[in-house]
Order: sequence, then C-alpha cells, then structure tokens
Amino acid sequence: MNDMRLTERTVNANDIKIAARKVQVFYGTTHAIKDVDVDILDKTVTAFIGPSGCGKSTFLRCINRMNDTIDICRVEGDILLDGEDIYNKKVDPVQLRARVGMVFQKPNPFPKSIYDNVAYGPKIHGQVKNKAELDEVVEASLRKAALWNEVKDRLDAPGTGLSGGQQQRLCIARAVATSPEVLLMDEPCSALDPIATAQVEELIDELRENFSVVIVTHSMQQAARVSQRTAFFHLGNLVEFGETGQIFTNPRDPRTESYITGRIG
Amino acid sequence: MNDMRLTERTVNANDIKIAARKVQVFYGTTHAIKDVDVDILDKTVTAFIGPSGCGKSTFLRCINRMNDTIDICRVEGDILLDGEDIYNKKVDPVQLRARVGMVFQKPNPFPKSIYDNVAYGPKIHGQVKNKAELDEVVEASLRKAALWNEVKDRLDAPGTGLSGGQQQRLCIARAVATSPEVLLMDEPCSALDPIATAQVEELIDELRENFSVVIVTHSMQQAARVSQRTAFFHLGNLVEFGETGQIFTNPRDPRTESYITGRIG
Amino acid sequence: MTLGLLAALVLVLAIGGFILGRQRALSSAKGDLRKLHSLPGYYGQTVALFTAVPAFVLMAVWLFAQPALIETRVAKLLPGEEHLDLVMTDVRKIAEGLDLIVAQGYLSNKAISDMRADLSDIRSRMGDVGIALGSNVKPTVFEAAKSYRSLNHMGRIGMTVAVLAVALAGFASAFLRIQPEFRARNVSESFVKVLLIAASLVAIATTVGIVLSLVFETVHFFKIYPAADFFLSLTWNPQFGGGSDLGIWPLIWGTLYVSLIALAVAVPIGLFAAIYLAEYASKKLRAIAKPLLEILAGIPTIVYGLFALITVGPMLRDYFAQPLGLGTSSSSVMTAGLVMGIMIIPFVSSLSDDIINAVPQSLRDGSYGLGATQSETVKQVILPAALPGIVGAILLAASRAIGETMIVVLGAGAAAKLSMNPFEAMTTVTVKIVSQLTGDTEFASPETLVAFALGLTLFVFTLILNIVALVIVRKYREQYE
Amino acid sequence: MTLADMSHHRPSLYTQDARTKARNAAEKRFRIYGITAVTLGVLALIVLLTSVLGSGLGSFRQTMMTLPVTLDAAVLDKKGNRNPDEMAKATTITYGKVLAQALEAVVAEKGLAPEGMKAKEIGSLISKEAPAALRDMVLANPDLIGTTIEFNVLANGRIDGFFKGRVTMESAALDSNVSPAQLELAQALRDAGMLRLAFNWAFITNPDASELRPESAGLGVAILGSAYMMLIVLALALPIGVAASIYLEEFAPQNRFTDLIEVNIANLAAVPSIVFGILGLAVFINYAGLPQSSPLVGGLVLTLMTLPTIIIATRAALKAVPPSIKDAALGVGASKMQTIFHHLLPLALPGILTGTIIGLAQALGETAPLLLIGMVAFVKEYPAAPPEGFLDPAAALPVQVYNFTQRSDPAFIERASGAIIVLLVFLLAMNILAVLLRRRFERRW
Amino acid sequence: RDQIQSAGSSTVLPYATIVAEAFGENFDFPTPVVEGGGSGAGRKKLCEGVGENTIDIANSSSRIKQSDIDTCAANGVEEIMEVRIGYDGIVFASKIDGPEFAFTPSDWYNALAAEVMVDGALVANPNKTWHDVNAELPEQDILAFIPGTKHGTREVFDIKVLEAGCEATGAMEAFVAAKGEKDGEKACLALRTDGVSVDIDGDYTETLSRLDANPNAIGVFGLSFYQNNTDKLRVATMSGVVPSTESIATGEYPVSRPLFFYVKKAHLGVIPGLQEYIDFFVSDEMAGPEGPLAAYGLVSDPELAATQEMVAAGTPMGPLN
Ligand SMILES: Nc1ncnc2c1ncn2[C@@H]1O[C@H](COP(=O)(O)OP(=O)(O)OP(=O)(O)O)[C@@H](O)[C@H]1O
Ligand SMILES: Nc1ncnc2c1ncn2[C@@H]1O[C@H](COP(=O)(O)OP(=O)(O)OP(=O)(O)O)[C@@H](O)[C@H]1O
Ligand SMILES: [Mg+2]
Ligand SMILES: [Mg+2]
Ligand SMILES: O=P([O-])([O-])[O-]
Repeated sequence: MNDMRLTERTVNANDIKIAARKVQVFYGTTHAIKDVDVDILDKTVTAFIGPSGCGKSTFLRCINRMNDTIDICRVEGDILLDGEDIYNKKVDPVQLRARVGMVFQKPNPFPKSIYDNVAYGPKIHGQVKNKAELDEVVEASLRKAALWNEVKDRLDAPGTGLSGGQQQRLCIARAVATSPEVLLMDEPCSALDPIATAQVEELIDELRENFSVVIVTHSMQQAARVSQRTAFFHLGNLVEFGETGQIFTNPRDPRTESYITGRIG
Repeated sequence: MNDMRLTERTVNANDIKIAARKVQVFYGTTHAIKDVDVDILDKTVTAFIGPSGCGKSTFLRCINRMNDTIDICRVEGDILLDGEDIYNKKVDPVQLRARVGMVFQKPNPFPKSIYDNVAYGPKIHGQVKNKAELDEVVEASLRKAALWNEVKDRLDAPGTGLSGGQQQRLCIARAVATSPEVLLMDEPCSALDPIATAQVEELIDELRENFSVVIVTHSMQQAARVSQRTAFFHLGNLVEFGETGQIFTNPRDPRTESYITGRIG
Repeated sequence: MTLGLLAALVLVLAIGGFILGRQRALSSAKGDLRKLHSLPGYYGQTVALFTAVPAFVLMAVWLFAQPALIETRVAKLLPGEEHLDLVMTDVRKIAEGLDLIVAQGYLSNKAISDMRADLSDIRSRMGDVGIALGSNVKPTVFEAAKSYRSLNHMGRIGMTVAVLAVALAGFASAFLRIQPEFRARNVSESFVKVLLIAASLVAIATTVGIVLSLVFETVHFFKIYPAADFFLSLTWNPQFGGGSDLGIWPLIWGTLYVSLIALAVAVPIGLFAAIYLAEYASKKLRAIAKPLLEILAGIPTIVYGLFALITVGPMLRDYFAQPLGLGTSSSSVMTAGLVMGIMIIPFVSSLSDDIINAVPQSLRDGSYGLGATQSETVKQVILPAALPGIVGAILLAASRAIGETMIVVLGAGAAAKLSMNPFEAMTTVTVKIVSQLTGDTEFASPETLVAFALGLTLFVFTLILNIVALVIVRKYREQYE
Repeated sequence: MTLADMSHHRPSLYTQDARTKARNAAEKRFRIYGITAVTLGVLALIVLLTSVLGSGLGSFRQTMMTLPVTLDAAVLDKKGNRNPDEMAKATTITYGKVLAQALEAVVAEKGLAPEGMKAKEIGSLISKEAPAALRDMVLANPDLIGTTIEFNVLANGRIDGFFKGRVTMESAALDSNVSPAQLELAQALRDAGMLRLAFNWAFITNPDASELRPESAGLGVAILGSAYMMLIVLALALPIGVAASIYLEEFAPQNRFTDLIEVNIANLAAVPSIVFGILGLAVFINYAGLPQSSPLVGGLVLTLMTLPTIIIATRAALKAVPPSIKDAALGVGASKMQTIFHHLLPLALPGILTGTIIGLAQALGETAPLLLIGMVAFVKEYPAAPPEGFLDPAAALPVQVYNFTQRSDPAFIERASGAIIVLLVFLLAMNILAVLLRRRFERRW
Repeated sequence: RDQIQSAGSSTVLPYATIVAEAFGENFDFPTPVVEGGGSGAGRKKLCEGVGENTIDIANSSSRIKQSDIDTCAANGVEEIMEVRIGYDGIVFASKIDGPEFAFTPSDWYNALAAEVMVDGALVANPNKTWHDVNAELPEQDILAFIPGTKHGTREVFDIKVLEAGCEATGAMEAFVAAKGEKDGEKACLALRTDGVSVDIDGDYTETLSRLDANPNAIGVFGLSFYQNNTDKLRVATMSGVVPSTESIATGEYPVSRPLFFYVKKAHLGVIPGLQEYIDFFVSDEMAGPEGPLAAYGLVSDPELAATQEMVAAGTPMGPLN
C-alpha cells in the first residue's frame, strides 16, 4: 500500500491539496490518531471510512485546526495545505478555516433564523457587496443543500426548529455558502433520506470540479459512489489509502477487506 | 391500503400495543402531522420511513409525550397504549416514558460519566437492588449497544467525550437499560459503521422477542432487514402502512413507490 | 406546651414517618424494588410530608386566627370603650403579665381568678414582672384580660391537640396507604411543587408588604402636601421648619443620570471582562480573576464613597471640570457614577460569565468552522444566545445602582438639581429617602413623609422600566438547540 | 462571487490578506478590550484594597503598657471585708486614679518625665478602658487587694497614634487632647521597655467602645451579629430563591400572572435597600412584634433583599442548560422533579452560586435597611448563642464601619478600615467555599 | 428585655454612649443599647407605644414637637420626661493651614443667601470671595459646607446665623415689605444654588473629608468634633467670640443649641436600671463641667442641679410653650 501512495504522490505532486505527515493526535493520554500520512488531492473527493470511534472525525478536525478548541487535544506531525504547514506559527486558523470549510457530525445550527445561519459566513468574510447579493448566495446555497423548497417560506424561522435532516442540510448550506477550497464533511448524509442524499451527493460531485472534498461516511455505497479516493482508518491507524475502486474491489490489507465485506450498511 | 389495515386490526386486535387515531400535531401554526392513524403491534418492529422533514420524529415524540416539552407544540387525536389513552389527564407522562423508552435523533448524553449515563434509568426506576446488580445492568446494556469493548476501560470518563457514533450507542444503551416495553428509536444507526449497525440491528431483533420497537430510518435496506411493518410518511401524512415486504415489493401508493425506488441510500 | 416543643415533636414524627414509611414500602415489596411504583425514599418522603406539612399549616393558621377570634370575643366584654385598640393592647399586656406572675410563682391560677382590679394595685404588680403599663387598670379591663388569658390558654391547648391529631392522622393515612402500587413519587412531588409555588409567592408577598408599608404614609403625605406639586414641580428644596418644595423631578433626573453613567462604566467593563474570562482567559486566570472581581461587590459602599470623595472627585475637578470650564465642584454625578460603576462590575461580569460559559460548545465550533474569528463568534453567536441572561445581569446591576446611597452621598453630594452638566453635584431618590427618613425633622411632617412617596414612586418607576426590559428581551430571545 | 472565482486566487497561508489582517486587528482589539476590562476591574480592586489595608492594618496592632500597680485596700476596699458588693462602691473613677498614680510613680522613679509636665498629663497616657479592666479583675478576685501586680494597660489612642505615625510632634502641638510632652514621655517609656506595640486580639473580640476610648473599641459584637444574620440569610434565601426559580422557570404556565411575578422579582431587585428596612420595621417589628436590633429581624430583612438577586441568577442559569439534556432525562422516564434535581440543578449550580456569592456579599455589606430596624446601635453586651441569640441586640459589621466613620476621634478612622478588613476576610471565607463548589460543577457541553 | 434601649440624635449619641459605657461598668445592670438614627426617628420610636417592644429613651438635638406629643398620646405614651443634658456649640472652621477668619452672621448671610442687599436694593448674590462680602476677610473664594436640611444643626444655623444676618443687613425688612411677614422670613433662608453653599447630609467626618478635597472651603462643625480635631481645623470667631465650652456656657458665643433626651415615664420602675441610668446621666460625675462629657465637648448646663432634681423626682414635662 505504501508503495502505491508514494508513486501516486510523485505523479500528482502538483495536485496535492493537503498533505498530512506523521500526524498524531492525543486526547489527554488517549492516543487517538497514530502516525497518519495522507495526501488529499485537489479536485477530488476523498472518503474516510472506518468503524465508529476509529478517529475519522478527529483527523478531519485536524485539517482545519478545529481541534484547537479542545483543551486536552494535542496534535503532532505536519499537515500541509498547498505545501504550507497549517500548524505553523504564522498561520492564522481563521484564514485557514475560511479556505477549509467544515460540516460537523452533529448538526449545530445557530439559534438564529435560517437565513442568518446561511448568511453568517459570507457576511463575516465580506464576500458579498449588498443585501441582494447576499440573498442570492443564501438561496443558491440552500438550493445546493436541497433545502430551499422546504424552507423558502420560512427563512425567518429559527434554524433550531427544523427537523434533524433539515438541520443537517442547513449546516451543509452554511458551509457551502462561503465557497471554501476544501470542504470537510463529517457524515453529511447521516440524517438524510435517499433523495436528499442523492442531491447532496450531486452537490459533492459539482464541488469536485473546482475544489477538494473530504467526506466521512459509514456507507460503503456512498463512498463508492462519490469518492475517487478512499482512506480506511482503524483504531487510530490509517490502514489503507488508495483509489476507491481498488480499495473496494481489491483491498490489500486484510482488515480493510474484513471491514468492507463485513456487511453492507 | 386502508382496507388492509382494517382487516389486520381485527385479526391482531389483542396484539395492538399502540394505537394512534386521527393524530394531528401543530408547531404553532405549522401543521406537522395530519390525521395519522397507526397501529403498532406488540413484539414487532415497525419502521417509519419518509423524506426528511415529513414528521417522523414529531410523530415518534408523540408516542411517549416528549412533545410536551416543546411549548409551541400541540397534539390532537388519541394515542392508546394497551388500550389506554396516553393523553388522558390521569396518565402520568413519567410512568408512560418509563414504559416507552426513546433514543433521540441527535445523541444527547448527560454531561456525566459513561457509567452514570447508563445507570441513571435503572436507578430512578428502582430496578436494581444493589451496586453489583447495577454494574451488571450497565455492562449488559453497553454490550447490547455494542459499546462495551470500546469503553470498558473508561467508564468514568465523561459521556460527552465520545465520538459521534459512540455517543449514539451510549444513548441506545441508556434507553435499553430500563427495559421499556416499547422502544422508540429515531435513526439509531445514522452515525454507525456497518458492523455496529449490524449489532444494533441484532439488538433490535432480540428486543422484538419481548417488546415492541419503532425505528425511524432513512435506509430502506435497514427497514427491510429489521422491520416487520413499515409506515411511509410524506409531508405530515401517513401515506401507506403495512407489512414491510408488501411495502417494499408492492407499494400501493405512487408516492411510496417513487420514494423507495428513487435511489438507494 | 411551647410552640418550639410542639414544632419539634411534629418534626420528630415526620422523621420517624420517613424511616417507617421507607421500611414499610420495602417490606411490602418483600425487598424487591421492582415491585414498587416508586423508589422507597419517596414513600418515606410522602409520609414525612403528610405528617409535617398539614400540621404546620394548621399551626400557622391557628396562630394567625386565634388572636383575632379571641379579641372579638373579649371586645364584647368592653362595651363603650373609645380606643378599643389601645385598650386591647393593655388587655394583652395584663394577660401576659398574669402569665408571668404565675410562671414566677408569685400567685396561683386560683388566686388570679379571685384577684380584682379595684382591690389590688395591678399596675405595680405588672411592673414587678417587667410589664409596663401606661396607666392604671380599670376593673372591666382587668376582667377582660382574665377572660382573654383563659381563652388563650384554651386556645393553646386546643391547638396542641389539633396539631398533633392532624400530624398523626396525616402519618396514619399516608402510612396505611403504602402499598407497592401507591404512587408515592407523584404524591411527594406534588407536595414539593406546592412548596415551590409557596417559595415563589414569597416574592409576591414581599411586594405586597412593600407597597402596603409605603402606601399608607404616602396617602398621609399627599393629604398634607399637594400631589401635583410633588409630581410636577421642578424644585426640591426641603426646609427644616416647613414650607418646603418637594418636587420629585430633580431626584429622578439625578437617579437616572448617575445610574446611566454607572452602567456606562460597568456594562462595557463587565461584559468585556466576562467575555474575556469565559472565552479567552486560561482556566487559571479565570479561577483567580472572577472571584477577585466579585470582591468588588462586597466592599462596603462607604469605602467607595470615601474613594469618590477623596480621590476621584478632586481628580475629575482638577483635570476635567475646571479645564473644560464645567464647574468647580468636587462632588459630581460623574464622580459618583464612575465609582458606582466600579462597584457593579461584578454583577455584569460574573453573571454574564456563567451564562456565556453555558452556551454549548457546538455553537462555537459551528462558527469557528466557518472561519469566524473568536471575536466574531462572540459577538454574533454567543452573545445573542446568551442575551436573556446578560440582560438580567445588567438589570440587576442597574437595580443596584438605583438603590445605592453612600456613594451618591459622598460622591455626588446632596443637592438636588436639574442639570445636564455631569460635573455638577446632584442627588438621587434613594439618598433622599434615607436622609429624609433618618433626619431630625418631625415624623408627621411632609419633609419626613415624603420619603414614603419617593419610595413608592421609585417602585412604580422601576416597575415600568422592568416591563420595558422584559418586552425587549422577549423579542430578541434566541433559544439554542 | 461564484465558486469558480474563488479557486483562482490561492493566497499563501503564511501571509494574511488585507481583510484577514483587518479582522485580526479587530480580534486583537477585542481581546485587548477584554484584558483591559479585567485589568481595570482588578486594578480598581487593588487600589481600593490598598487604601483599606493601608489605613486599616494598624488597628490590628495596639500600644500597651505594663505597670506595677499597688492595690491599696484603703482606697479600694474601705470597709476592709473583701465583700465584692461593698467593693463595687469603688467606681472606675477611683480605679482610674489608682492607675494614674501608679504610672506617675514609675515615671518619677525612673526620672522619665520631661520638664514641666503636669501630673494629670502623665495619667492620661493610660486608656480610659484600663480602670474598668482593673476593676473587673479586682472584683473577680478580691484577694488581690493589698498586693502589687504587673498590670497590662492600653495606652491612650493618641499615644497609640504617635507610634503608628498618625500623630506627630507638630500635630500634637495643635492638638487639644495630647501634648508634645506626653509624646516625649511615651517615647521614653518605650525606650525603657515599658511600652510596646502588640497584636491586638481585642480588636476582634472586644465590643464597641465609646468616643473616649477608641483604643479599646473592637468588633466582637458586630462579628457575631453579622455571622448570625448571614446564617439566617443563607438558610432562608438560598432555598427559597432556588425553589422559586425552579417553579418559575420549569413549572409556571406561560401566562400573564407568571410575567407579573417575573417583572415583579426584577423590580424587587431595584427597590432601594432602605425600603426593605421600612418593610422590616412595619412587618417584623411592628406587626409581628419581633425585638428591635435583633439579628433575626436583620437576617429576615436581608433575606428579602437578597432573594431577587439569587432568583435572577438562578433563573438565568437554569435557562442556559440546553433542552437536549432535559429531553434525555425525560426520555429515560425521569419525572420533571428528578430531571430538575438530578440534571438541571447541578448544571446550573455555578450560576446559582455566583448569584449567592453576590447576594450575600451585598447583604453582608448593607447598612441602610439596618438603620431602620435598630441595628445601628451601640451594643456592648454579646448576644447569646443561637437560637436565643438571634433575638438579642447585636450590631453588624457594616454598621460598625458606618459608626466608626462617624466618630470625631481620628483614631476611629483606622478602626473603620480595620473593620472593613475583617468584613472582607469574612466575605472571602464565604466566597472561597462557593468558588470551590463552583469550580467543581462547572462544565461545558 | 433586661437592658435599657435608647435611640435618636446622632449629636447626642457620643455622649449617650460614654454614659452607657460607664453605667455598664459601674452598675450591675447590663450596658444600655444606644442607637443613632436622627432625632426625628428617635422621637417617633419613642412614641410608638408603651411596652417592651418600644424604646425607653429618645435622644434629641432639638425640642420635641407638638406633633410628636400628639402621636405619643395617640399611642398611649402619656407621660414623658424632658431632660436637658447641656448645650452643643456650632463652630465654623477651615483647614489648619489656611488664613484666619472672623465672621459675623451678616457675613454668612451675604455670602450664602440667594438675594442680598446691595446699595439698599435686593439683588441676586454677586459675591464671589469672602473679601467681596467683608473687606476684612481674606481674598478667598466662597465655598461653604453646611449641614443638610435633615440635620437639627441646620435649624440652628438657619436661625442663629442666617436669620440674624438677614435681619442685620436689612434684607429681612425688604423681604417682609415685598412678600409679607411669613414669606419674607422664609426668603431669608433661601440659599444660592450655584454650588457655593453645599449641603452635607452626612456627618462632620464627611465635612472634614470634604475640606481635605477642597482646601479653601469653610465647614460647619459641632464643638466636640472640633475639639477632637484641633490639629486639623482652624476655628473662626463669630461676632468676635472664640467658641469654647466656657464662652458657650456663658451665652457669649451665639451659635449653640440645647441637647435633650426624653424618657418614657411608664417604663420607669419597669425596665430595670432605667431610673439609675438617667440619674447617672445628669449627675455631676458625668454631665458636670469636670465630667467626661464636658471633656468630650458637651457644654455643661449651668442649671444642671435643677435638672438633677427633676430627674430624681420623675417630673413629666408640661405642655410645650
Ligand atoms: N420545534 C419545532 N418547531 C417548529 N417546527 C418544527 C419543530 N420541530 C420540527 N418542526 C417542523 O416539523 C416538520 C416535521 O419535523 P420532524 O422533525 O418530525 O421531521 P422528520 O421526519 O423527523 O425529519 P428528519 O428525517 O429530517 O429528522 C418539519 O417541517 C420541521 O421543520
Ligand atoms: N473530546 C474528546 N475527549 C476525549 N476523547 C475523545 C474526544 N473526542 C473523541 N474522543 C475519542 O477519540 C477516539 C476517536 O474519536 P472520533 O470522534 O475521531 O471517532 P470517529 O471515527 O469520528 O467515530 P464515529 O464514526 O463514531 O463518529 C474515540 O475513541 C473517542 O472516544
Ligand atoms: Mg465522528
Ligand atoms: Mg427527525
Ligand atoms: O442626628 P441629629 O438629629 O442630632 O442631627
């Protein structure tokens, strides 16, 4: 497996968006991520799969330094975005996060109106000139997240009064609204019905044309459908990483094989 | 479809655990559930499916009166548990909820230790005689929820420090610990990997031997695998309700058909 | 039996009830908790509550009703008395004195019933046991006192019997009802709920008490001083010998001005401190700084007052007021406001800090995840979510500012003035309530009674402010999750 | 701006673009405001504390003199039968003379007196408290009569002030109560080792003293009175406040009446404390007939005054607990009460404690309402132990401070600051417990 | 209750505490409880009724008013003893390092009144410095701290200084002519409101602190306060007389007032020690010219012997004249 990654890196060197090297994460004394090396390519969808608690969310949160907010969390190793170390002192996590957006595992809409939830990002980044433009961005984002039809009549209602799946889509819309270069999505479809899921997957496909997307999912089918490359985590280790097709059809590691053939979710 | 339900009801009359009649739910002025009639049988797994925002969670929360906690929520119609109206003045919602347990859509562990999270229910219901028995119940519940191996060494750690899927399983363990007669599960496997999902499904199967289980899921496969009966909600209406096999193979309503054949999650 | 003893007895019964009730529940379930409707402790609680609460309620009602009942009966023995109230005071005192005489062993009960006012010097006898009487005792009054005393004794015995009976009955009824199916938790929780309601009624009772204790003297005041002058006049100039101008506006103005300046100091400092402590500061710094700031609320106001008088006042005068040509007074609204602002910082900082700290982390994560800076997160997500609590804290601080006296007296002076200049001496309603009430003037003069009218007016005034605040908070309230 | 536009510029992470710079500057400013606010608060505290400590620490040290005193039977026990009742006829005035003579004798013997000093001036170096102390000692132990004892006496307040720097030779020249000669003599006595500054326990244990003897004034009665009142306030205000908050926040139906209670409580917080004094006078003293100047009445009044603060803080804290936690508890079949007592209250505890700390701090330092219920009194007798003591007359610390600051003898200014220090220590002791508890229960979710 | 309770004037308070303390030390009775709160409040408490729950003695720095007596009577307090314990002198003082002042009531009137006589006409007060008021006074801005209207001292200041000055400068006459008898006299007491005259609602320590903050101000103090702070204050003469216990006792120094306490006669013989206490209070040992009260600044009453007799006999006061 290592070989494969090495070759790939040389081939696509100019296309590597994010490179993680020997990343270790500790929660207090718990060693949650062990020595992970991953390259995330530009204009590609990368899927992280693995059993619950294996460290997918933890690793994802490293990529935009969201782990900074957890006191007991300590990150070691290097993560490079476009060749620049994001844990470098000079890096401003704010700027980083504007470029690397995130959808969290648990939907966390702000206790504000639906409109304000989506408008929040563009506003703080000064991406819109006026209200009309903002309206446009909000509508576009909600449409992309397949929520527009359900909420267009109640944009002023609080985002917290939505159903679970609606909240999840609202969070996706919120993240998309700021047009990040990399979008990290932690189980974005877990609360969505098949149709909504399909729409979000379409969105991901569309995003891939310009950006890179990392998606954590428990659904092998989803991983297979949307991603070009898949990483399999197990107990904090990156067990296998490669072309999605190869991982699913021809896993090299026995653990990967037993996981994906376990049963289909 | 109506005919079918009527015949079934006469046949299994003695087996009806929960009967809902003309249930209407309003959030303020929003009409979230419209005139729903459902019979939930004893020793059966019933699946609720339907697009996001169609009212599945809302209806589920009616069954153990969790909607009481939402100020603006108003419920009309009758819901009978073992033939008794649960919205009757004389009914103590606490007693009701002890009999009708619930796993919420968003995992919500108490900010307490993992052990205390699970032990809480048995303790307040006086279901255990002593600490040893409590320990047993906690272990058994965590095992059932397929979490025991991951947390057995850190039962004193806070439940909020778990991964998303772990939190979800913790909430399942917490609900199972009090052995409710009816267990309402709102997307219990949304954050779980296939193996954990399989274990939870096994648990559901096991529970069915004695109790009734209602599960909300977005996965048709899961509904097909675990449930005997399936209800399809759409825009607050109960569109179709019947044997799972029939629903999936031979839906009577065009909406049901288009939903389940849409694409597979 | 004394009241204390009776109360103690009921309490003992209640505690016994708890233990026995719990045991009975356990044994009725044969030690199997699962058979019980509720946890065994609830059965105990139910018995204890049934024993104690009705008994104490009865006791309270009895203690309240008995004097009134007895007094109406005794009053019938005293036909044609002019100041019945006054005479009843004497009756009560004589009865009390007789009790003392018996208690100290001077006379027996029998001797007392034979005693006659026209034959013995009751007044001096009363004096011997420390009961002061204003004048000599009339025979009718003495007879009334004797009957008052015996009625009282009967009442007391009746109460003891009744209270114990109720306690025992409550005990028995709850105890006997204990079966596994008995819904002890519901019963005891309903009881607790009643207690909770009672606790919130204390606030209502306090308000009623305040209004009642102000309203009579206020009415009295308006009888001797025209209300129109009080509410419409723009001068406040009490005179020692009468003929004062008692217009409230200069005082209201002073109150508002001082409070506004104090809030202008405390709200930004307190809020920024709260934000800093909750969001930025290390745990250690927070653990130290927060209690330190809280000490500010506990420093006696006289210290602040002297600080204002000696340090802040002259400084403001020398460096601001005089160079700007705004006056030469060392006491000023500004001085008092600044110093008072310091005092109320912890009301804003500590309470807001707790509320901000309670905002779920997931909201912060959501905002940071979008690339918001910490300050943007605070301003746009956290503060709106914490708004109701913060407004409550600010209102509390404002309330404290309105009620403060010492700092105003020493910092702003005692002169009531209507002026826009913050470097002038002014004063507040509260200061004048205190000074008029504790002054050297006659109590029945308008100069003293005005204190009550001021108190009542301020009460209504702040009530209106609070209603406005409530309406505003309701409008902007955000509920998380 | 579309997604495509964004992809073109890929600024380096190491350099901040203009907007980020501006935002970071705003962030920095915000942070600085925060630090400034905390610093300002702490600075104000330091300034206030320094001034209090600077002027008050002196009261914990006091100038004492040791004198050989001959207890002459002819003066103190004229009948000679050592009967305390008879001996009591010798008043403190007589004892004062005995002490004055004793000092004069020592001064004469050692030749310490400066030129031209009058005998009367020597005697007045001794505190007016000393005769009473000596008299009590002799009456308690009549056998001392006829012996010579080494007796510790307090020095007069002005002399004490001299050693603490409050009184100087220059000021004494102008002062009608002390002369430079007396100060010289005091210095000589100190050099002779008869006069020293020692830790002043009496300041903490003694009752108040009159204007003539600031040096013996203490805080004993006030400390007891304040402690009793705080006990009452804590025992009543905390449970009632929390209970009321629970009802209002969790049970009360949303209607006009609840709104009324809510507004009403907020308004009670704005009622000037003196009005609570009016209420206390009307209700507890005039109506219920409780005794004047008693800690019980004081405690009740302060309870009513503190309640709104605790209720407002508790309600805010309860409101801040996320509803999902309530849902979780209700979902496993906990009753509302259980949900509240098992989950909500522990999570709201930090806020409740904050309210309690602030409420108690306010109650502890409050003077105005006590003015009206007779707690601003000169009380020399200690109240008894509770519960009877709750009904005995007592003073309170803030009132004692207020009293001290009104006295004309400047020595009381130092005592006032000393009393404030004791009050702050009192407050600190109460706070530490609350802070520890608060830290234990604080968590984020 | 076994201890005596008294309340009232803060001016009398220090004397009462001195007596109470000595009483507690030398008698077998507990030390009386002495409360401040102001004369008016003290008299009100006295008149609340008879009995253990009410106070025994009200200290007062002014004579009881008819309205108080009526309240008393309405509440069953019929017999009250009025005991005059001595006199309180009121002095005018500035910081010790400032210039000397020699005042007359007219100076004060011309300095503080709202309207003064200039060239035979009433005009708004134009005076800025003491020198403007009286050419013999130093060139110093006028700033005076006078007792607030809640204080008994203010009444004395109003009558003995302002009214006297008003009359002496001829303003009174002009006022009466313009406004009639009653309003004319009242007009004498109207003070200027431009911050030159500052009311002090607190006590003399506050006035002293204010002098510290405003070194060229003049404050109004009680004699006893001045005597305890002679190293900080420079006292001014009034009409050429230096205030002292002697000059006040002889009546030479004009600004003084009597101090009283009022005893509820019904409590005599009931509250243990009450009679002994009031006897002790007015005894030569305490209130005499050599006693501790005088040492503290009380101007001993030349007619003390009559008072002692009255107290011993328990004579209640007659109607106010
Ligand atoms: N607290 C609330 N206040 C107002 N509207 C609500 C509230 N909760 C849900 N709704 C609305 O009621 C409708 C049904 O919501 P519900 O949560 O039952 O959907 P659901 O079927 O569970 O969807 P999902 O699969 O996304 O969880 C939705 O339109 C939702 O926006
Ligand atoms: N805040 C935290 N404190 C302590 N331990 C944590 C914390 N968050 C996660 N962990 C632990 O770190 C490990 C990895 O957690 P992570 O959330 O990354 O899992 P995951 O792969 O996202 O799982 P899931 O699919 O269930 O969300 C788990 O064992 C988890 O218990
Ligand atoms: Mg995760
Ligand atoms: Mg849902
Ligand atoms: O307190 P006084 O009544 O004497 O001013």
